Amino acid sequence: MVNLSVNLEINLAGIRLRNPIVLASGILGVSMSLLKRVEQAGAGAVTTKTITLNPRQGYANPVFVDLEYGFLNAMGLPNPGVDYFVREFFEGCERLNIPLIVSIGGGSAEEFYEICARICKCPMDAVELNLSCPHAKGYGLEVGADPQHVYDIVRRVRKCFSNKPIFVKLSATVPSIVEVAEAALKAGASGFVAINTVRAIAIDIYAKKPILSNVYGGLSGPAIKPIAVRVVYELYENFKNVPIIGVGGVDSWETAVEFLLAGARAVGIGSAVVRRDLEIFNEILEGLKRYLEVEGYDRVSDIVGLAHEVV
Amino acid sequence: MVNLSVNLEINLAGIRLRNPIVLASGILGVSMSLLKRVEQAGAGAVTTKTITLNPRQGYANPVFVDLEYGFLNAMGLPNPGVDYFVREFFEGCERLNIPLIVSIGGGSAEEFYEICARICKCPMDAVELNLSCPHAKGYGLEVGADPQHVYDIVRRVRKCFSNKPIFVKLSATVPSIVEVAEAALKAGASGFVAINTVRAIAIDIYAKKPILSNVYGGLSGPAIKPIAVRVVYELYENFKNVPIIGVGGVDSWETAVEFLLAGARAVGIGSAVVRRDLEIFNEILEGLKRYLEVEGYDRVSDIVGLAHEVV
Amino acid sequence: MYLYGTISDVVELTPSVRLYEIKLYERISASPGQFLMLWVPRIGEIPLSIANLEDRGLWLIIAKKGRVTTFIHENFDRGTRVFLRGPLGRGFSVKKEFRKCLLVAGGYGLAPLYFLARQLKDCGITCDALLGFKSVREMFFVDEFKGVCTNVYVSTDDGSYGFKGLVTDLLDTSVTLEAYDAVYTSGKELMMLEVVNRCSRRGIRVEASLERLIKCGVGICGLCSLDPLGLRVCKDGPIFTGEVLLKLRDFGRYWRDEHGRKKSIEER
Amino acid sequence: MYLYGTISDVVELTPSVRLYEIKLYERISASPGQFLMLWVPRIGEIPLSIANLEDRGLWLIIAKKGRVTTFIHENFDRGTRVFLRGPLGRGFSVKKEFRKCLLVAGGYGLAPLYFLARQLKDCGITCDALLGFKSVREMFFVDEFKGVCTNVYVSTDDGSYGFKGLVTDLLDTSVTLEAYDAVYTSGKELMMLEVVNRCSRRGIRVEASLERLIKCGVGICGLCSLDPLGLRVCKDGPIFTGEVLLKLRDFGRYWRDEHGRKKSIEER
Ligand SMILES: Cc1cc2nc3c(=O)[nH]c(=O)nc-3n(C[C@H](O)[C@H](O)[C@H](O)COP(=O)(O)OP(=O)(O)OC[C@H]3O[C@@H](n4cnc5c(N)ncnc54)[C@H](O)[C@@H]3O)c2cc1C
Ligand SMILES: Cc1cc2nc3c(=O)[nH]c(=O)nc-3n(C[C@H](O)[C@H](O)[C@H](O)COP(=O)(O)OP(=O)(O)OC[C@H]3O[C@@H](n4cnc5c(N)ncnc54)[C@H](O)[C@@H]3O)c2cc1C
Ligand SMILES: Cc1cc2nc3c(=O)[nH]c(=O)nc-3n(C[C@H](O)[C@H](O)[C@H](O)COP(=O)(O)O)c2cc1C
Ligand SMILES: Cc1cc2nc3c(=O)[nH]c(=O)nc-3n(C[C@H](O)[C@H](O)[C@H](O)COP(=O)(O)O)c2cc1C
Ligand code: FES
Ligand code: FES
Repeated sequence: MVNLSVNLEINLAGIRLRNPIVLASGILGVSMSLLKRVEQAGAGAVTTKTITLNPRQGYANPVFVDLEYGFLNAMGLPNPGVDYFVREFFEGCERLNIPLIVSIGGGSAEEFYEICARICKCPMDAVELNLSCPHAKGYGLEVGADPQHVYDIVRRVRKCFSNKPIFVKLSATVPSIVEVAEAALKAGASGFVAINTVRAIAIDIYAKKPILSNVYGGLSGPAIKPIAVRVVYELYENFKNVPIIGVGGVDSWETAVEFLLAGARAVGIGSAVVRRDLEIFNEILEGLKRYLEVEGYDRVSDIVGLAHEVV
Repeated sequence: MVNLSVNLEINLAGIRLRNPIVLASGILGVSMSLLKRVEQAGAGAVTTKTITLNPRQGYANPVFVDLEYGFLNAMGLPNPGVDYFVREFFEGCERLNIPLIVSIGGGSAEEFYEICARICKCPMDAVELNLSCPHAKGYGLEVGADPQHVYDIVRRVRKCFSNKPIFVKLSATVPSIVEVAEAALKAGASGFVAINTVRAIAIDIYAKKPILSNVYGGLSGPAIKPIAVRVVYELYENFKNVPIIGVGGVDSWETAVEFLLAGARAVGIGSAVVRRDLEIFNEILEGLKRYLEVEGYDRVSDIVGLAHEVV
Repeated sequence: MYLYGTISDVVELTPSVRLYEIKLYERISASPGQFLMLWVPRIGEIPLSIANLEDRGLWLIIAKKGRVTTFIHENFDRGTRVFLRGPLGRGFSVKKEFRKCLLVAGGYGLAPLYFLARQLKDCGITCDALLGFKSVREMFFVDEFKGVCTNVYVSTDDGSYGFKGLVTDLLDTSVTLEAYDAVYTSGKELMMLEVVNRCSRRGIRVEASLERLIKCGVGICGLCSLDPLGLRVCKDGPIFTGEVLLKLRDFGRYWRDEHGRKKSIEER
Repeated sequence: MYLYGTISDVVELTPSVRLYEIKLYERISASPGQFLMLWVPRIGEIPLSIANLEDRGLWLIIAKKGRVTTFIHENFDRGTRVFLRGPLGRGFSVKKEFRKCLLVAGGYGLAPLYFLARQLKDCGITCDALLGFKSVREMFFVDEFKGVCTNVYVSTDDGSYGFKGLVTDLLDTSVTLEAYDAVYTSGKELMMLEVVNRCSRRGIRVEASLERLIKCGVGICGLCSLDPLGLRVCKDGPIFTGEVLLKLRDFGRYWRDEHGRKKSIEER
């Protein structure tokens, strides 16, 4: 029995989401038809795979390892490049009824600007800057660990997107998340997505070799949840009013609630899809509604950041 | 049936270990009598709890959380201070028959030096510099993330320990581990211990509060294993001849082997003690011997860094 | 992390196709049509259909195609340790009430259908098989199929053995589709398209095994997906029913390359 | 992460000791002598013996001592949600062949022994209890012990009820130790030291429940350890046999404070 009066809507930097559960970048987001399926599965918003200026082939197989407590991937940001992306996503006839966040990646502020210039007219709701991929040479964390670099990129992107939200996707692998976040905000970022995968390796003891073709990959799943919750908590503690999409190891309504309490306004679903497939969206929504009801809250927004309250 | 001809001995920066399994810092290492038990359980070497110049009370309870895939702790570096430590550990009658590594922590190069000055005459085999604790204000990672700082500390310590090995304990939470490691080596470090816990938080969704009294803690256990293996691999890749003690999520002989293949010369046991207690040492040693035998190696040192071989 | 096994035998089926008999370290269960990812350390990882599974004995049929399969042909031998991930995907669906089924296969597409034929036989369902090859030199497993099927018809493109022509021509001439409760096909996609079209025109239940680039293999990266339904070969497939396939614009037409760009199936 | 429960009743046993009856959300099993860590969000976490456990019903007896226990006394009420970690440590050991046991308890040391007495009764082992309190105002649970023990003797330091004096004096005068298969004791450490000494002198099996600062509670930090054997109260204990206790230099003499410094037990 679901209490219809529980309100799951959330306002994310001005975008209205029917619920706070968002598809994370790189998960299924390579085609409109997959995003449609995710919409139908119940998501509040979806994020595309990270798009770069030029096509990228990604790394050779293996690109994915199923560990016991998480997953390792080094896809290598495969994508057809921004021009192809715009054609496929926005010139077809399918349209989403939920907000679409476009994730973009580049090696320099200039590259980010170039991409933005080509997508800013498209029917999209927000842009997400991947400044945190831990394994793509010259991209992601390699540009996102330096606050000055982050500042420059966000500023350039802001030039293009004068009135659309810009989310910066952060890595946990920096000594001070606050410094990087501050730089992004100063340059005009609207919010954060935290966190990306954590640089990691898996070696098979019988093969005696690293498994991923790229050797290095990104750890996701339950293993990184406490790290992700920490980053979200730390961001909220320092920038109370800045919206955060919490990502990392969300695989149940309980973990989703933990992120909301830590200060996330929305919660991203990534590798949980491996075990639960698209059912995960509905499972979380049902659990979340029940939790809010039992604990006596009318709106999901009421619990955002609650863990910071002193009493 | 254990093949007696399999040789588990390892040379760690000049120290001879009967086997490569080492007790990690902060685990049981608060008294000689506990270290004796660990020696009897089979360890190749032991590390003390991190000792600071002045006594530290540590944080109030809760200081420990058992997560499904790992553990969170924020003990707060409780310790009686270096003077008391020296009295208790070295002026009693008990002596270890295996190498003793003393872990020390401080907020400045001066403080590290002060501690060293008071322990350098003690019957110990190596010193470990905790430059990586993720939750003690003014200590650990707060000094260990900056290569210059690391350089200064190691240099100061080297002044005291002219001929004993100095291990630097690293954190995974820096964008470039290689930079920090390079600084340490330039200043005279003999080897690395990688990794310390990873800054994290756990929130209980019914209490709606962070669990640890310090809010922030360090994640250990299986969750961080792929991250730790990555750091070890990265260090070995860059500094092939520098000995590394691999630590993080070792809870079986298989994970111990993974660390050795990645390039660790020794492997530290931390929170695995929670589930396996002191039996873990023997379990790992037996498994390791069997593995070496089955895979056809005579010496454990033969498999150190094997995962880096091209063919 | 991996499912381990050791190669117990290698059989050269044709100059470019080999059968690898593997002894797994542990028992697993799988249904026909499911696949495994075979990891060749530092060389690559490729999807392969399960050609048979009995207790801890696994059969993989591997055609030499490019980098990884060539490496395998040149280096894998009795005693080689193999690393597998899976079983992955969904297999063929078989209903209890089926009495007679038809298998239509070409090339290494024989692999999943052989496993299926064995299972059908175990369930007391009889089946016929249509096997197509380029030439008699490329032909293999005909005797194996004869061991588990009632009638086995063979075609070769050049007529060097059996019926001369495509397996779809063989289908038109040798069997009456209406005689079967279900048709299962695996092989070149354009061949399967033909089979599916023929069956659906006559209202015969049909299932086909699709191939796309498999990267993650677990339904998360989306690269193997088919428009416009967004179905993933690795998770929702690789087996799809004719009904679904006919709704897929991509079937018989497009696949995605490593970049995620749509390419004509003929460019593959 | 936590074991949850809701307080179903609070009973004021004395002005400074309360019984908290808790309904757990799930069933757990524990043996007498084991303890739980009770987490009071943002206030603290403290070790408490299990005073009884039946199905999902848990009893905790809490003496007001310092910061956390005072908070509990002042704020916990029927309906309060509680957060628990455990059961932790090793409980008392009871042998099947035991026929008659003696319990010697003081103050909130009654808690684990009450749980034990109930279990002994269920096993058909009879037992007597010696309960010591400061005064009649501090006395509690005497009737509960009477419900499960054959003879219950009470002492008060000031003689306001029962025997006047220490519970060890009561022991010397009221019972013959040789009559018991085992003696179990819980309370002030110096009292337990006396009990252990008396038993070991006469070769009577004895076990005592120790207290030290508990931080991690799972045997990893080492803070609760006892020299020279390096035994940990939270993991190797809190119950130790007399044999082991007499080998421990620290028993009755030293504990470690938050810094890990040894302090005289009297400074506690
Ligand atoms: C579900 C499924 C089951 C399969 N079963 C079998 C089988 O039983 N026996 C068999 O011989 N082959 C099978 N294949 C095809 C086999 O995976 C490819 O032949 C193999 O991956 C080629 O690898 P390569 O490195 O030798 O070729 P490459 O040089 O890398 O590429 C040659 C061509 O092989 C195909 N290919 C390459 N990588 C992949 C990939 N990751 N996923 C899918 N196709 C790829 C592409 O068409 C590519 O153009 C199956 C494929 C799929 C998707
Ligand atoms: C195994 C075990 C079982 C116990 N069972 C019970 C019980 O059933 N009922 C009961 O009332 N009390 C029990 N205690 C004692 C109880 O844990 C302490 O009274 C309580 O922790 C005091 O907390 P506080 O914050 O009120 O006191 P504080 O103001 O923090 O300290 C007062 C004193 O309490 C003790 N104490 C404080 N923290 C701890 C700690 N983490 N571990 C151990 N002692 C501590 C110390 O002696 C300290 O000096 C038990 C202790 C142990 C070790
Ligand atoms: C297969 C895979 C591909 C990913 N690709 C991207 C990507 O292209 N861009 C990006 O910003 N994050 C990418 N991520 C990271 C996820 O968006 C997410 O931040 C991370 O997986 C942690 O969430 P999870 O634990 O829920 O998976 C990818 C993750 C996975 C598992
Ligand atoms: C309870 C606890 C206390 C610790 N205390 C210290 C410490 O004092 N100094 C230190 O360098 N590391 C300390 N660590 C970190 C461990 O030495 C180790 O690096 C980390 O736990 C990862 O290893 P594991 O996954 O095997 O536990 C502590 C870890 C735990 C769990
Ligand atoms: S290969 Fe990744 S979804 Fe199928
Ligand atoms: S409290 Fe940590 S070992 Fe006992």
